[in-house]
This record gives sequence, structure tokens and C-alpha cells, in this order.
Amino acid sequence: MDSDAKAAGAGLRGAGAPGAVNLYRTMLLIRRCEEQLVRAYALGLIPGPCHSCIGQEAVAAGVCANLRPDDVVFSTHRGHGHALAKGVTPGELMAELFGRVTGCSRGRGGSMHLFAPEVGLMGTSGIVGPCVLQAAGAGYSLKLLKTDRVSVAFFGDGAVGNGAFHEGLNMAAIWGLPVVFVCENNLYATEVPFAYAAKNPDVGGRGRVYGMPGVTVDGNDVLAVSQAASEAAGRARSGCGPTLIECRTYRLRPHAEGMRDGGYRTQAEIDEWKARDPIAMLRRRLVADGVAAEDELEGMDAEVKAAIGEAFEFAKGSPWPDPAAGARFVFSGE
Amino acid sequence: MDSDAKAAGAGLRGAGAPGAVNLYRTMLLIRRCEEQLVRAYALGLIPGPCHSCIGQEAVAAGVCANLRPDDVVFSTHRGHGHALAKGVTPGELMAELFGRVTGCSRGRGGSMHLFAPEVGLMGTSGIVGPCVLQAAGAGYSLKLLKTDRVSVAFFGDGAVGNGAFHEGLNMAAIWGLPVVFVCENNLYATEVPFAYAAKNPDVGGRGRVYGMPGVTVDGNDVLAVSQAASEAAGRARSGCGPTLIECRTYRLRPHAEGMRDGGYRTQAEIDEWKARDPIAMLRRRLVADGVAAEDELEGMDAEVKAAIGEAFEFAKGSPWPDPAAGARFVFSGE
Amino acid sequence: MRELTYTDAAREALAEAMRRDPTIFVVGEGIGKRGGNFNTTAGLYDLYGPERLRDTPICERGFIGLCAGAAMTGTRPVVDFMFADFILDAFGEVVNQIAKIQYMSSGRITMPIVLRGCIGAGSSAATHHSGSYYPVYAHFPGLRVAVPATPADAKGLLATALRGDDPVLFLEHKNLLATKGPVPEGEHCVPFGKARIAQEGKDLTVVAIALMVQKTLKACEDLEREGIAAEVIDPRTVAPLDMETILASLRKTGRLLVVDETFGPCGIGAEIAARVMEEAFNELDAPVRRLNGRHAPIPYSPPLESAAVPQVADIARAIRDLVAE
Amino acid sequence: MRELTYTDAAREALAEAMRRDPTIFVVGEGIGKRGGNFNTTAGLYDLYGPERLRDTPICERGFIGLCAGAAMTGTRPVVDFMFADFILDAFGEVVNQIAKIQYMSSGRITMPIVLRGCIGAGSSAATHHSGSYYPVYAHFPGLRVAVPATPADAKGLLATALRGDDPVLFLEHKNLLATKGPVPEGEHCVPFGKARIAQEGKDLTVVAIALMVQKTLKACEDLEREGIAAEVIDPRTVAPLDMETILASLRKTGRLLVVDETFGPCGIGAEIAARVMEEAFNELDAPVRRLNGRHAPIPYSPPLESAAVPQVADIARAIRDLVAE
Ligand SMILES: Cc1ncc(C[n+]2csc(CCOP(=O)(O)OP(=O)(O)O)c2C)c(N)n1
Ligand SMILES: Cc1ncc(C[n+]2csc(CCOP(=O)(O)OP(=O)(O)O)c2C)c(N)n1
Ligand SMILES: [Mg+2]
Ligand SMILES: [Mg+2]
Repeated sequence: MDSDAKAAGAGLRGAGAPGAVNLYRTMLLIRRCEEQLVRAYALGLIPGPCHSCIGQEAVAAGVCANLRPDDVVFSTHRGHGHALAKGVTPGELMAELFGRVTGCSRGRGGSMHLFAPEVGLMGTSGIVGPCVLQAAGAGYSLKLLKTDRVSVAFFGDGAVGNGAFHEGLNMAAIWGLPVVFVCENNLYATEVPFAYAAKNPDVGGRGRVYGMPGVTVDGNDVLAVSQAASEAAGRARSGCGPTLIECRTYRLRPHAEGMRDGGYRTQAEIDEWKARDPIAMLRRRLVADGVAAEDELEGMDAEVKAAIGEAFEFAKGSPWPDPAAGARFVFSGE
Repeated sequence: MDSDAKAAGAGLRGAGAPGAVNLYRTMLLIRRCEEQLVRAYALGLIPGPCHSCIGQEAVAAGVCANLRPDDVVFSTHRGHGHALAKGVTPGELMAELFGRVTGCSRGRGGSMHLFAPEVGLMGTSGIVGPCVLQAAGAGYSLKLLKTDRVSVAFFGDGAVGNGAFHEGLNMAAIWGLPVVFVCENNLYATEVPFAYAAKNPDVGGRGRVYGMPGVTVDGNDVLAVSQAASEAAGRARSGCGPTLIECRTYRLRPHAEGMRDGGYRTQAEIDEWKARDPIAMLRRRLVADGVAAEDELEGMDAEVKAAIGEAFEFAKGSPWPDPAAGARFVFSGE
Repeated sequence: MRELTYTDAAREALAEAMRRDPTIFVVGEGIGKRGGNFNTTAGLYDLYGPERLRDTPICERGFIGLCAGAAMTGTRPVVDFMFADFILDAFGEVVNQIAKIQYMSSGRITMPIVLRGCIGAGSSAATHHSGSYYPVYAHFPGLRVAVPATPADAKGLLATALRGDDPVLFLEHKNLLATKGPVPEGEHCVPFGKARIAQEGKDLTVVAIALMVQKTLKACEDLEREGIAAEVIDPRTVAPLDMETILASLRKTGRLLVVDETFGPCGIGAEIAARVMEEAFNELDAPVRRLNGRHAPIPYSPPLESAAVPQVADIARAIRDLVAE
Repeated sequence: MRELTYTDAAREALAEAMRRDPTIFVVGEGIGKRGGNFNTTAGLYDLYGPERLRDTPICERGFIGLCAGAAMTGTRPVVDFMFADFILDAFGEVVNQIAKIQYMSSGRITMPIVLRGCIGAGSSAATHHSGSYYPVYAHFPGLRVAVPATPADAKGLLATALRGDDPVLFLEHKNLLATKGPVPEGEHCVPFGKARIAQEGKDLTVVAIALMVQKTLKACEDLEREGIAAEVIDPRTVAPLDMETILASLRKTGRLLVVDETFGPCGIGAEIAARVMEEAFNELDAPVRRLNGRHAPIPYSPPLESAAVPQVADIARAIRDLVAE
């Protein structure tokens, strides 16, 4: 995927095309999967919380397109998209939220605790902050082991005011660790605006505070995200240290399914961002530039929907974990 | 002292003079007291650690000259100077380090746990970081209570990479709290250079990251420190929020008495800073500008030495705390 | 008496205290206009505004450390941390600062701070939103730890916390928030260190904590039909711990079971067992028994989660076994 | 056998492990060129350089969280935190991440991380440099907790920690660091969960932890002259806790005292007392007794500090009292 994506960053013509189409497919997969999870929640199939990333798909897709299977990702409570983009299957993701033993965490985690080390998803966390530190630590390993692998942290604007952000970025910078810090700035932490939580609205620029490159990109423009991620990952792979990428984006669902969503965001703001839906935006470009025809994309959508439908059936039909087995793995070798 | 100090900031002529002389006396008091504590440590009179601030007196003196008795100070493990400048007597300080019941913390704290709320010294801490948060919290109280009092945090360069710095400054900034954050950057945290601990050598400039004014001053120039503190305290008193002041200074003793001090600092660096001794520098200016004559200053020194001598006798002669009383005050009203 | 939910009862205590005392303010994520993730502050923002209902960034260590400084200087912060799991990031501030400063200052500084939020498993919130932690806070000197099991105690213990000068952990079990019960009007203070006898009985004594009180009472319904009459004690605060009431009951029944959903090792049950042995060894007709949650993180999936904490049937079994010893 | 100090013995284990395993690295403040505040890494920087002996800024939460991520991805971090009090700022990383990720990943991720540093009162280091905390770590699932009392065990337990795949708290009492004792050459692993009988005796069993082992043995010297023969057990790890050895001894002596310098409530003594009652109630000739430090912060001044933790005379008195019961 790596070269495709790099090219995609360069634009839609020629070599760029397949990359852009791949990015489109990844975003579509995340969107359809999340929509299915939203329906599943309404149906009562999800016993716990469900944090959807609808509207933010471009960040997961654009960043992970530049990662190799052996690169590692650490994420946060809103990690469905990152998991899917890194290679967790929709079936494993849905089964996890349904609490089934076939889930990527064997039903132990749910929405906020996705583990799939086999594909480099080292974990998502229900606590805001740790992913920043753990990604830095993975970077420490990858460097000490003399690999050219890369570690990525996905986190929200809400983590920026947390000490973990400060301590993690500082250590990554002074030790030149191969880490890409991706801040998904969707303007709110639950209902608290970032404009309230920080007097300084600029996240990307904070890279410089720690002595690392920092950029801010349109998080709804998957090509811009991919371009920035490609440069950051390349820098990390070649031993040039960490990068901070701020992706300005927007959450189109409530903070979590079943939560009230009124009062803290204006309709105008919501509409403005809906008009900038990352999937629709890329679709228009693909068609306008003649990279893909409407019917091709329709076909892809049908394909993805079918796959999601199958995944849903798989998850719904999967067995519950064995209660007795719930005592295992507290320690290694158990 | 407030107006004196403001004037002192303005220079040595006229109204400035008494302020400058007061600042000189405060620095001298701290220096002589620390020297006595160093001797006491060698004599085995101090059962625990002893962190001297010799060489850094200008920061405590310059900042506290701009504080009122009802302003509050929170400090760190190297807090002797801050305690003295805020009004703790040398006797109470020495008795505390000697573990006597007449100490400012009744013998419970020693060098790192100085408490004298009566004079606004709300506490020093053996843990790096909390003073930043507690000072912000005091600022929250002072604002909520509609006072024009000010809260000050003293901390070292070692605290800058700690999450408490990040979280504390951010909250103080977004809530406009009346706090002055004073970073005593003496270039090392124990033996770890700040140049290693942070890629970005600028501390003062980090104020802007949080949306507050930040300045860097020569921490060995007490008038420069006082000037910056006067502006910061004035801003805080008038409801204009917090300020970060970085004072570049240097520790002329080992990190703690009894610790080896070799290998991490070059002799050239040490000599350079010795030549910039804050007390000698001000003394030269006072004499050169005809503000004070050599013999006056000699007389002041003799006076201070005598006071320190008495304080030492008082401390040495003070009783030990009653072991049985060591169970009291775990909870209020005990 | 009029009935209120646990949450409404606690909010009533907070509202009454804030009306009475202008130095009380609340900090937390979404406790301002939003009224709190668990409606802990609903309606108060409109009355007292942003300075006294202060939304925070996500920096638990920071705002708890900040509130320590506030408590030291004349105000009375209430930290509303939503889930107790979140303030582990502030553990150093709680244990090394908040719990110690009254002592270190020889009582010249007080620390009137209330740390409140939710504990407990049972809602598939998974391992970062299901912990309880009260045994850990009870281990350290300088902290009061309240674990109300009823709406009346939620109001009464919070009211006491808001009047006192000591740091208080006020821990609300998620699965109790919606429960209803009679709650006294006006100021109602429940003293710390005074247990409540939730049910009288002669055959054995069961000390249960938080949600386990309700589950134990439920278990007792069936057991009564079997002729087993358990005395159920709700300590209400685990620090201080009312051993007098527990010992008095034990002297009557000769048997003691501690039901506590959180981890057993070095837990409340261990402390109670040790104290009972130290003070009433000869009154024991059988060893003190403990029923705790499984010694593993709380998993997400319902079948896994319900096996991880004591259920009504487990409690009934443990009671039968102990009576049979 | 050649004698080494406790510190040198532990460093030998670390040096041997680092020579054997290039994935082991150490982080901490001043553990590089400086060789560690307590000489824990003296000489190793010259052998292995800055990447494997990594000086850190003062951000305990940060570097412990970082090491968690490293442990998850193929290396074996050793966090040298100097004083155990400092890592309370990292408590969330330890309890919510390090202790849980093996479980949450169903064993697909391992967490080979060693968290080492000093505990204990007795040097007028005051309240932020004198805590012990092992009961708290023993409370949570997913953590191993070693508290060596001798140089040989300092080496053997650290060697075991460095070979295993689980998170280990390796806690070294400050007042033991300079003590000398025989230490096996070459690799020497002491298994976790296997207590050491420090002295055999028939009149009562004393379980003592860390420095309290030495103080108890000292107390026993006088008591022998009085004809009291105590069996002294050093659990060596409090998680896992070797109840088998403790129970076997108790069956022999019928009396048990737990000497632990840190806080009593919800402590190791409480856990041992509860377990003994559960498993050997009828073997007890007297209640299990606990001797703990005072339930207050550790003060600075020598007379205050020595009154705050058990001294040899206090231990002797507690033993006499228990034998007399
Ligand atoms: C340490 C911590 N504090 C509080 C929470 C509760 N919480 C869960 S998500 C969230 C908001 C996070 O906002 P952001 O980081 O911007 O991510 P987003 O939800 O916007 O994707 C909060 C406060 C938490 N999970 N962890
Ligand atoms: C949280 C924490 N970590 C480590 C220490 C150990 N320690 C005490 S002082 C010190 C260095 C502090 O350096 P700095 O903040 O620059 O102050 P300075 O000693 O230079 O005045 C360290 C690491 C501590 N006290 N607290
Ligand atoms: Mg957000
Ligand atoms: Mg310094």
C-alpha cells in the first residue's frame, strides 16, 4: 500500500489513481461498518459503549495507507476506524463490540479495548493519554531493535491538554524516536470545545515546542492526510525522528451512541462539516478527474455493503465467551 | 516592600535605592543562612537531605520582594531561599532541618517539606511537579474569593518536562488565574542537563504555547528578576492572568549536600557562573552607583552573620519533637 | 418520606451545600452546562455559573492537584471525576499531597476536598470504567472513604463530606445511581465511621459494600424461606471503618461473611477479618469468610463480566456454606 | 561463598541479564553515566551506552508509559525509579495499562517490564521518600511484587524478573542496600512465590517483610536467651504470596505475627491473617497479630521517624505478648 499511498498524496493522475481508489475503499469500509454498528447498537446488540468515527474516516485511512503490516498502531476510545484501516476485519470488530469470543479482543474489550497485535494494532485504550506514551515506547523498541518500522499514536484534541501528550512528545523528540503522532482534532472532547480547553488553538504547531516537525492538515481531505503521513512515516523510517500531525476533522455522530447530542454544537457548524464529508469529497474528485466512474464506485459500495452484511451475520452468529475462561491470561503462560 | 521593589526594578537611582538595598539584604540573608546550613550538614546536625540554593538567591529575593504577606508561595525541594524571602525566619528554617520542634514544620518535614502558612509559604514538596498545580489552585481560590492576592510557583528546569507543568500552565491560562510561574533554570536536574531533557532550550517562550505571557531573564540579576516579577504580579493582581518567568541561574553547590558533584559540569562553566555571583554583582552596582558604601554593606553583612549565628544557636538548642505527638494531625481537629 | 434516586439525593446534598457555602466549587469534564455525565450537577450551572461549575480539560492529575492548592487556600473544591478509574493518573497528588498536607503542616493547613465519582462493574463498561479502588484509599492515612449504598446515605455522606475539613473519596456505584429510596428533606448528615444495619438477623453477619448491600439483601429473601436469618451490615464508610458495629453483630451471630465486589488480596474483607480475629477471636464459631470479585481485570462481555463479580446466587451460596460450617 | 552488598548483588543480576539479552534496557533519572542515585547501574553505561542506559527527564508517568509500549513490542525495559514514591504519578499506567494488557490481549501481547526502586523509612528522607506501597501493588491482578531482604535474594529475584514475561515491581529497602551477605556466582534465579525460612523455631511464626526480616532476627537473639524460639519467614514476594510455607509453619507453632513496616489497614498482614483464618482456623492457638508502622505519614525528625515504624524492641515485645497469649 505504501507506494500507492505516497503517489496518491501526489494527486489523482496516473500512478496516483489506484492509491486514491484504495483510500476511497478504506474510508467506505469504515463508514459502512460504523453505520452497521450504529444500527446494531439501536438493536441492542452492543452491551457496552460504542464510539463511532463517522465523519473522521479520512484520518485512519490516510495514515494507515502509509503503514506496513509490521508497523504498530496505538489508539484511543474512538479507534474502530484505526483498527479497520490497520487490518482488523469488520467481522472481528463487530464481534468484539457484540461481546463475542470471535472478537479481536475475544470479547474482553468492546469498543474501547481493541487488540490485534497480529496486524499491528497494539491496542486502544479507554483512558485518554496512554496511547501517546505507548506509541513512543514502541518507537523506542523499534529503534533499539534497529528496524525501520514505525509506530503511530492516534488521539483526540482532548489528549492535548493531558500530561501524557507533553511527556510523550518530549521524550520522542529528544530521543529521535520513529513515531508519528496523529491528533484527530474534531473540535470537541465529548461536549467540551477545544477552543475552551486550550487558549492556543494550534495543535500542529506544538511539534516545534518539543523540537519536532508539526503540521496541520485538513483531516477530511484523505489525500492531504496521506501526504502528511507519508512524509512523517518516511522521516521516521529513515531515522529522522517523530512528527506531529494535526488533522482537523469533525464527528458526525454523538460522542457515543445513545448519548444526547444537543446544545453544544450549532446546526450551522454541523451542516458545514456534513458538506465536507471526506468520502463524498473524494468521490467527487475521483469522478471529476475521471479516475473512477460513478457506476464503478457504486459497484464498490455494493461490494463493501455486502461484505459488511456478511461480517454482521458472522458477528451476530458468533458464540459468547466461556465465563470460566475469563480467569485466564492475567499473567503470561496461563 | 512592593513599591520599593517596583522602583528597584526601575534602577538604582533615587526611589530605587532602598528597594535595591532590601534585595541585597534578602540575598545576603539567604546566602549566609545556606552557608550555615552547609556547615551544619558537615557537622552532622542535619539528619536528612539538604538542598542549598547558593548562587540562586536572586530569584527568591527578586520575586518575593514583589509579594505581599497575604500572597502565597508553593515551592519545591530547593526551597530554603523561597521560605526565607517569604518571611520564614532563619531560626525556624534551621530548626526544621535539624529536626527540631521549633522548625517551621515542627520537625516533620526537613529540607523538602517547609510549611509556614502564617507567612504565605504554603509548602515545598519533595516530589517534583505538584507545586505548579497547587499554585494554580491557590490562584483559583484567590480569584473565586474575589481578592487581589497572587499565587506563585517556584520550580526547576527539571519540572518543565513533567506533565504537571503542561497541565498547570494550561489551566491557569484558560481560566485566567492570578499566578506567577517561576522556573529557576539552573541548567541541570541533578546531573541531567536541561539541554538533554528538552530539545527546545527556551522555557520562557513556552508561556505563549499556553496563551500566557512568558519571559526569560537573567536569574542572577536580582533587579531584572524583580522587574519581571513586578510586572507579572501586577498583571495577576489586576485580573490579567498568569505569567511564566524563566530565570536563568546556576547552582554553586552539589545537588544536595554530601553528594558527589563531579563530571557533569565543566570547571569553565562553574567559574563563569561564579564570576556572575548575584550578590557580588549587585554589590558592585550598589557601590558603583553610590547607593551604598562598602562599609555600610560590610556592616550589613556583619549584622546578618550575627543574626544567622543566633538563629543557629536557637536551632541547635531547640528540643526534639515528642515522638508520641507524631500521630497527631493526620486529620483535621486532631 | 419522599423517594429520590441515588443521583438526585447526592445532587440535593451538593446543591444545598453550594447554596449555603459560596466557597464550594465543582470541577470536572462536562459538569458545567452539560450537568455531568451522570447528572451529578444538573441545573447547578444556571444557578452558580462557570467559576463554581468548572469544566476542565482532560487532565485529571492537573485539576486534582489544582484543587489541592485551592483547598489549602480557603475554598472547598469538589472534583467530579466521572469514573474512579480516571483519577489513577492523579494518584500521586491524592496520596502524596492531599492525604499528607494536613499532617505535614501540623494542622495549620486544612484540606477540605471531595473527590467524587463512579465505581463498580456491571454495565459492560469494560476494564477502564469498572474499578472500585476503595481498599487502596483505605490503606493510606489521611483519607476518608465513603461508599454509600442507598439514596439517603448518598445525600447524608456527601453532606458530611462537604461540611468537613478532610479529604474525602465519595464513591458511587454505577448500578446504584438509578435506585430509588426515601431521602430526608433539608440538611441530612450521616456521620463517617458509623455503619448501618441494613437487616437484622441472628444466624450470621454479612458485611457488604456498595452495590453488594442490595445484592445481599436480595439473596437474603430466598434464604429466609430456608430459615436462615442474616444480619446485613453496610459500613457506609470503609475509612473510618466501624468495627464496633461489626463486632457487636459478630458477638451475636458468631459468623461473619464479607461481600465485596472488588479484589480480595489486601482488601476490605482482609482488614475486617484481621480486626475481628484480633478483637473477637473467641467469639468466632467459624472463620471469617470473604466473597470477592475475581482477581482479574473486569472484562467487557456480559457473561464474562457477571462471572467476575459476586452475583446474588454466589452470595446465597456463600451464606449457606458459612452457616453450615 | 563470596559476600556482596545488596546493591552490588542486584547490579550483578542486571549486568548478567544485559550481557545475555540485548533487548533489555534501563530508563531512569541519572542511571546513565552517573550510574544511578543508588549505584544500581554503575559501570553499565560504559558497556552498553545511552540507548540501553537511558537517562530521562523527570516524567515518571511518561517514561513508565513509554516502557509499557516498549515491553509490548519486543524489548524488556527496566524502569529504575529511585524512590517508589515517585511512580505514584505513573499509577494509572501501572494499574490500568501494564497490569491489564496481557489479560486484555488474551496473552497475545506480553508485558516484560521491571519496575525497580527503593522503599522504606529509616533515613530521615521524609514523607516523599519513605513509602513502601507493596500492599497496594499486591491488591491488583497482573503484577508481581518482589521485596528481597538479602543480597542473595536481591540478585535471585531480579534475575527471575528479568527472565520472565510479566510486569514485576522490584522494591529495595533503602536500609538494606549496604548490607552484605553471601551471593551465588553466575546466574542465580529465585522463584517468585517461594518463601524463605530465615530462622527455624517452634514457639511462634513471624512473617517479616524486607528490612523487618533483619530487625526480627535481631529481636530473636535476645528472645532466645529468654527461651523463645521464633520461626522467621521471609515471603520474598508478596505477590504471589507463599501461603503454603506460612501455613506449614503455623501448623507447627500455632501462633503467627506479621511484622510489616508499612500501613496496616488493607495491608499484607491483613491478607495473611485472613488467609490463615480461612485455611487453618483450627490450628490457631491465638489470633494472628500484626505489627505495622503507624497509620500516619512518615515524618522527618529521627525521634518521630523511629516511633513511626517497628523497631527491634517493638518486635521483641510483640513476640513476647503473642507467646504469652
Ligand atoms: C483520563 C480520562 N479522562 C476522562 C475520560 C472520559 N472521556 C472519554 S472520551 C472523552 C473525550 C475525549 O475527547 P477527544 O480526546 O477529543 O476524543 P474524541 O472523543 O473527540 O474523539 C472523555 C473526557 C477518559 N476516557 N479518560
Ligand atoms: C517526581 C520526582 N521524580 C524524581 C525526583 C528526584 N529528584 C529530586 S530533585 C531532582 C532534580 C530536580 O531538578 P530541577 O527541577 O531542575 O531542580 P534543581 O534541583 O535543579 O533545583 C530529582 C530528579 C523527585 N523529587 N520527584
Ligand atoms: Mg475530540
Ligand atoms: Mg535544575
